[in-house]
Amino acid sequence: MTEEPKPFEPVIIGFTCNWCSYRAADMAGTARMKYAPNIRLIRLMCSGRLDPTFVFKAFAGGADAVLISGCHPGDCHYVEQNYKAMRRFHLLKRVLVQMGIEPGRLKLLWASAAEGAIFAAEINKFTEEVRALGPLNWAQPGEQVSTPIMEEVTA
Amino acid sequence: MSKPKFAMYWAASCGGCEIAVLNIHEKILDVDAAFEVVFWPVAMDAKYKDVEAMADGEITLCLFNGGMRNDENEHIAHLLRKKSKIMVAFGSCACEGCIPGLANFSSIKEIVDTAFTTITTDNPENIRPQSSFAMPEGNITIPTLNPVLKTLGQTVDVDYFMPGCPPESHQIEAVVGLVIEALNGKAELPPKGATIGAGTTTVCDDCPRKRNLKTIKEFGRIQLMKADPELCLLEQGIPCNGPATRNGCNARCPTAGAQCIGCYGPAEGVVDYGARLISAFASVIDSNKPEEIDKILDGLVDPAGQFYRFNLAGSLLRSSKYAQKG
Amino acid sequence: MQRITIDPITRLEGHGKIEIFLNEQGNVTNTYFQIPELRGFERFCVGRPVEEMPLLTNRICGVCPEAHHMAAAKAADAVYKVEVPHTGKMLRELLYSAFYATDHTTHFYALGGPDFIMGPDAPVAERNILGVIHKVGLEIGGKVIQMRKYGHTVVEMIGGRKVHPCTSIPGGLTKGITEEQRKEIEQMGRWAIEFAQFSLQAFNDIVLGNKTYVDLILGDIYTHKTYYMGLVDEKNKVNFYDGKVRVVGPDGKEYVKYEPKDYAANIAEHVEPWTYLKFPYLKNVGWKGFVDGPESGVYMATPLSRLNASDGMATPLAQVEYEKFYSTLGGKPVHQRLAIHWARLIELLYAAERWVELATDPEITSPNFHAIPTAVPSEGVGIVEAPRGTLTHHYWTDERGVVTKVNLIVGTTNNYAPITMSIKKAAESLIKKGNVNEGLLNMVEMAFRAYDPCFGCATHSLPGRMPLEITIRDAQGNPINTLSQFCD
Amino acid sequence: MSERIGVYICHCGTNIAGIVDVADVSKWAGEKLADKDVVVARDYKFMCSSLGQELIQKDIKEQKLTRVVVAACSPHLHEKTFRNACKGADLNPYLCELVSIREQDSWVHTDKAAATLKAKAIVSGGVARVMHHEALEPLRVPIHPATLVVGGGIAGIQAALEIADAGFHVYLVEREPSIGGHMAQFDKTFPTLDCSACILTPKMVDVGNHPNITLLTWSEVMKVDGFVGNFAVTIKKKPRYIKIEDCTGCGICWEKCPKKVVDNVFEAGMGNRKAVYVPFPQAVPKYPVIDDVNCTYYLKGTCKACEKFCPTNAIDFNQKPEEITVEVGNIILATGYDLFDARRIPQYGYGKLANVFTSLEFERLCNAAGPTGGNIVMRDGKTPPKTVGIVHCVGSRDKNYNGYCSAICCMQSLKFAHLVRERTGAEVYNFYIDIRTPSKGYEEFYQRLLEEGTRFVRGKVAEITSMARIPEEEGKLIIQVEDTLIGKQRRIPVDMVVLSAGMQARQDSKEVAKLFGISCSADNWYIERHPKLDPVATMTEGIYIAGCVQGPKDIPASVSQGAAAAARVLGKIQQKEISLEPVRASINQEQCSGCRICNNLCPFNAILFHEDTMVSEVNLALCQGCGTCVAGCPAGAISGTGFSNEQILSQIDGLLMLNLSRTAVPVES
Repeated sequence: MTEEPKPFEPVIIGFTCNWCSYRAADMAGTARMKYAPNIRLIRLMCSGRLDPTFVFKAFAGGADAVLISGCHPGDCHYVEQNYKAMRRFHLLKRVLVQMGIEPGRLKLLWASAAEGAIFAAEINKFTEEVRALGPLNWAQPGEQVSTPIMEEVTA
Repeated sequence: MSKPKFAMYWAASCGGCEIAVLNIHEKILDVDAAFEVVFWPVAMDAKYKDVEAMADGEITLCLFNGGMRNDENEHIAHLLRKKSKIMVAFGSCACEGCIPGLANFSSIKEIVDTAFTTITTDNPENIRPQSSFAMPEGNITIPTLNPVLKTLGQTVDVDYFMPGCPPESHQIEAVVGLVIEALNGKAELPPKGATIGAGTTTVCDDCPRKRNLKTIKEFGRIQLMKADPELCLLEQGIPCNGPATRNGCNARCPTAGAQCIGCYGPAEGVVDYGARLISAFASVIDSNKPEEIDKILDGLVDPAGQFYRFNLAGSLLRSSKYAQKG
Repeated sequence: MQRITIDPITRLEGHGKIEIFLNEQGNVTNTYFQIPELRGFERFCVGRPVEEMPLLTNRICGVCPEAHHMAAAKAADAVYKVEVPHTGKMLRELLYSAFYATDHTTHFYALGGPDFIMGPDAPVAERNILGVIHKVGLEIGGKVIQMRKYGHTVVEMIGGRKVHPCTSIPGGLTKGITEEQRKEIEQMGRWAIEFAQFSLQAFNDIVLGNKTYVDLILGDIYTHKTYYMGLVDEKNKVNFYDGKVRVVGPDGKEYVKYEPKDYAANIAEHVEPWTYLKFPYLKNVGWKGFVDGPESGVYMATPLSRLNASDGMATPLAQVEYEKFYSTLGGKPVHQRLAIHWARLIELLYAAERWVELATDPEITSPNFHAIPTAVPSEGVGIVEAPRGTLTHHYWTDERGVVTKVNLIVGTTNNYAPITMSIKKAAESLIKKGNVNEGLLNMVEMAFRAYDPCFGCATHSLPGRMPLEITIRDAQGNPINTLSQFCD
Repeated sequence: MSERIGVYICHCGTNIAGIVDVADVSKWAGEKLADKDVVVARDYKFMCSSLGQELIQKDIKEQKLTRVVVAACSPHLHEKTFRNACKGADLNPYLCELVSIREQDSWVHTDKAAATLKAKAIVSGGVARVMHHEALEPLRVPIHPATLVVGGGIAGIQAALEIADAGFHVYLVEREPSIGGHMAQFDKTFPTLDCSACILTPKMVDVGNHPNITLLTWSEVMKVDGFVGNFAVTIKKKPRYIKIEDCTGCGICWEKCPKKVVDNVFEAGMGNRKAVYVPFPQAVPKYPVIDDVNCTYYLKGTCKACEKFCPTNAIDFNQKPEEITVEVGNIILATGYDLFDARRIPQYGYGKLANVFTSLEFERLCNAAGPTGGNIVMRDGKTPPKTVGIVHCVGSRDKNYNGYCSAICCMQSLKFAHLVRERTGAEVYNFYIDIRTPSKGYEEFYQRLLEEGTRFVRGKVAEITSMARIPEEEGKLIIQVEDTLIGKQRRIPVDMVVLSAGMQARQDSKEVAKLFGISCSADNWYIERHPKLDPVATMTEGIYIAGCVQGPKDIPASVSQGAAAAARVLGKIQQKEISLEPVRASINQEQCSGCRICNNLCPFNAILFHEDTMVSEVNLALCQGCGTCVAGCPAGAISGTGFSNEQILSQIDGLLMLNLSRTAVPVES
């Protein structure tokens, strides 16, 4: 299949937990809310399952950004595993920055099963942010050890 | 029939691997007995063109150490691959890039610029070395540096990986012994692509230190504390890479009171070494408050450098087809 | 115009390459010795915690990682302005002395020695360790292996590993040694002294006893009247681990003596576009090109330089040999490069003596081997004498002790200019009217091995291993003649 | 070995086909994914229809499919459907993957080309993933027939009785001296106004006498080990200082006891009890408790009046706490709620203004067995109020306190209003935000109140003060409120104010949740497995919730949940053994280095460390399959079925196979 060259369309891989954020996505669907088609979701049982390897794999495979989403803090269906996901996210983000990947390409989103609207809105926002960043730049690995600003969105 | 042929070569490496091989001391004679050493710059005389003259696959065993820093490294890697039956990525540099792989944090321009603008460098015309330079007498050339340092596996097809910086002498003895046995039909060679001369789990398995549940409120620096010589270093907040690093060294560094720096690379089947450490270190953090988590993480002053100290060139991210273009 | 290319055995292996250009008359107009490798430690050490520098810079060279480990540790101490406790200092120096003994042994017997023991004109096949064993007697082979084993054992006991030690940290070490270990170390040290004496005796009998060798040493081809650099203690005695840097002029008089922290006021590095390696020189004398004499900032840093730059050795037996050395070679300074081999053996003896001195110090087993730094880290310089020259590490860090800038002047680099000069001199004296003397390779090769250049630090070939091949091409660049010869 | 994969694209009528070019997707999958072992790709109007399922089953048989990918709606709808379809064709159900191109694609996108491209990506992700699926069998564990019910309120009582009546043993644990809970404190129950005690007491007595119920009052759960079907629960029995085997509950001891204590629990501080006491006359069990904090003997070392007078020598001052362990297969948590503390809203004056009462205090005031014998009087204990203000939503529907609606306050307030008018004829003002009467008979009750002439003021009360501005306000409580119906600020003087305080989770609910390994919402209510479809189960197998512990609710709802939980438990017990989802973590003992990093990752204590062999191990039955330890293991020694690294990593590859961003012509990875 061949297509005409077109402007940069980011590809975003999104990880959701089975109980909150995936259901939020389901809800967005059931309510026919519209959002950018750039995101492709992967369902995990819990955001605690999010292995940083998955994020590296997504970037290495050509994703321009990665979304990690789970239940709200204190709302985890596995008691407190989303806190563990949050800890990983904070450390992972620092590593990515040193690896030359802008902090804006990794986003953590808390979304409850009832928050389809917010889920959709956040995806649109994120897609635009990544579009603005442009394609992942492999040529210029970064070396700044500065602490990245945490971009934790609570939906 | 003639003896099987042996070759050992260094690309961008420090020579420590050669020393490690020499350090098997009298056992080196076994190698000499079992093999005809046809190419080994450190130990004997042989010409590059002799290798070129060989038939493909004529060399039975080639231990290749060093990473791919310049075009010459790559050229000879391809040559030796062609000429060798068993190509072993020998040592951390060949397996995963090792310390020189940290260069992949920077662009090659940044690297050269830094080297030629140090405080003692007297460089008024701001000269940079040229791969080909016209002197009054004529052109003289030097190799071109690669945009990124690559591992051997990213450059040619590798049969076995032997990790370590350098590989421990007792492991080298064992591997050489195994190959000799295999050649005499007394033993089976491991499946292609296997990691040899090392364990399958991690350094903690061999570490003598006591360990309990790990909950860290603060990461420490080894020089800034009196570490308990009996207790797991990570539990004391010292950033030890042992939990994620393949065993095979008998936990040398932790045994000597120093944190494991990860020279044996990832454990069996692990896709990305650094990712394992990110998970592990995040897992021991004892807090659910974002601000506090960040405060604790500030104690790890160089996470990427620590988690990918030996593995940056071989990391999942840097192995990406996009990253390889540099 | 003719051009001669001298490459290492594997043309495509970037381990040093020599270009010799001849004029129409076929006489040498110029030579270029190129180092085609750069790994970028100055860059990628930035951002790393300073306590890792002894572990990272180890990997500059697997042949002398101990030297980088020590220089880095001392620089890191300085960054934290921390005074290493007496026991800590001694442990480091003990490790370092054992390493020195091993390294010098390897070089003399496996690399440099054969030239003399077998004679420079002996067939290549015999000019190697096996030949030495054959000539000196079987037990020597065993002794050399024994010496290396002992050295590595001590390095491992104190440094945690045989190659790339890991125990030195800012303020001292991560561990001490037990009384049992101390005993073992002392015994090995005593054996090392005997071995060193044996080696000097062998050199005495075989080399000094042979006029042709002596003439060779004193010959002019390898003579450069340069400055000499070495680390000395407060009594101006040779010291490998600590002290001040002392430089003497071609006349043997002290030119300057400076604290490690002041190195940058005294040393600068000249850049050429045709090589990745820089040429250090004495800043205040200045760069005058590849020439010797008091007007040229070119200096040498080798065992010979250390002896020239000092007033003697700090241990009794070595001191005796030191005096003999200069009385035999006609007083200080000695400019003949081949004398480096002899100087190396004297250092071997000193290292072994120092080894025992430290191993018998009552404080060596004390648990007081580390002092916790309290100052805010900022900047520091660490200098040790690597076997192949004065080794300088200089780090700048932020207040967390994270490296922000690095400068390294590596042992062998010091000798880049002198080596280049030796090559040119050898070439000039041996290439006349386009006819290339077969001896050229051998002579050039011997020059190399005398310096014991560790291009594991600079490029990466092992000490002294500069196996050569010369291609002589006509003006069109077509090879007319190929001569080759290899050390082994 | 290569697989044989079938791909099925659902049109879902026009739900999917309207946006996604399903024909193109299936054609593409058939061709482009052939090298990924796809042997058949079809699209069909309704895959979930029996015809659609038969289509798959037919292919499984005829085409010898070893894997199936269905691209349709959310797995939460039809994953089971298609898994069962595969099972029906003798293909292990776990070799089927359902990917969503409806909720995740056609319903949320408008650009047909983009949606179709995304559908292809999603399908190729599913195909890549299913390659690594493995045939799984559910785990089976036996169920211990006994059940633990925690909390002796109406929900717990109901659950206990249902199970016990069905012939299975129940341990009912209550931390107070008597069961009954909040309901025992009430006077009347809305909307029927029948007496709370009259309907509750018989049930309490049943519990007390039931041969299948072991009643453990004045007791608390200390520790919970084991897992569904096989819990071992450690319970601490606090000392009553009464030998219950000898005690007849005659009551002489509390008559004789010289020490009066303010009763903050049952009487809500409105009345007193003795140092040895039963909380209320109908208490079950009937045995008293000696309150060793206030008892003179424990304070001064003398007295022992109760001991002197006890006709059966049942007093035992030396009793010590006792721990017992019981084996149960299931657990029902019915620990109820706490009343919102009205002191937290200072402008309402509770605690400062004598005649401001909380709803619970007012319940006691109305109760015939209460401190005033059911006379509604002011704090002075004699004067009946002439005007009473009842404030709704105290602490509820208020961002500053609890955002949620407490569900019962409206009806409770209406009940109060009725009782006030009935017993005192006083004038009653109800201050409300909205009147919510959603259940059977509730609206009718509201209408009745309106007819009774109760006044309703729509508005959130701003302040309750005793600061009079005009003579009429002297000595009154003035309620400052904006009447939003007439849009005016009003000051309404009254004699008595009742604050309809809302419900909130028990202050120790978090600790209790941790103890049982279940999760709390942000408001600390316990989280049900599914808000609609599974309201009494939790994420932890074998642990159920009933009553207000799950969220505010009235008595009928609590009773139904108690019964529902009981029904779920009975169902489990009848199965004798239970089959658990095989999505579990397991540790490769060879590869585990015993670093112990995973040990504190598991909130279900499913990971244990063997000191002898120095390796960690997962208890499969305890594991809930969240996968956190899988992601956490630094040695990569832990694998998780159903969501293995291979599965996820290949799915990522698959999803990125069509890569928009890199090039116009998609990169084939």
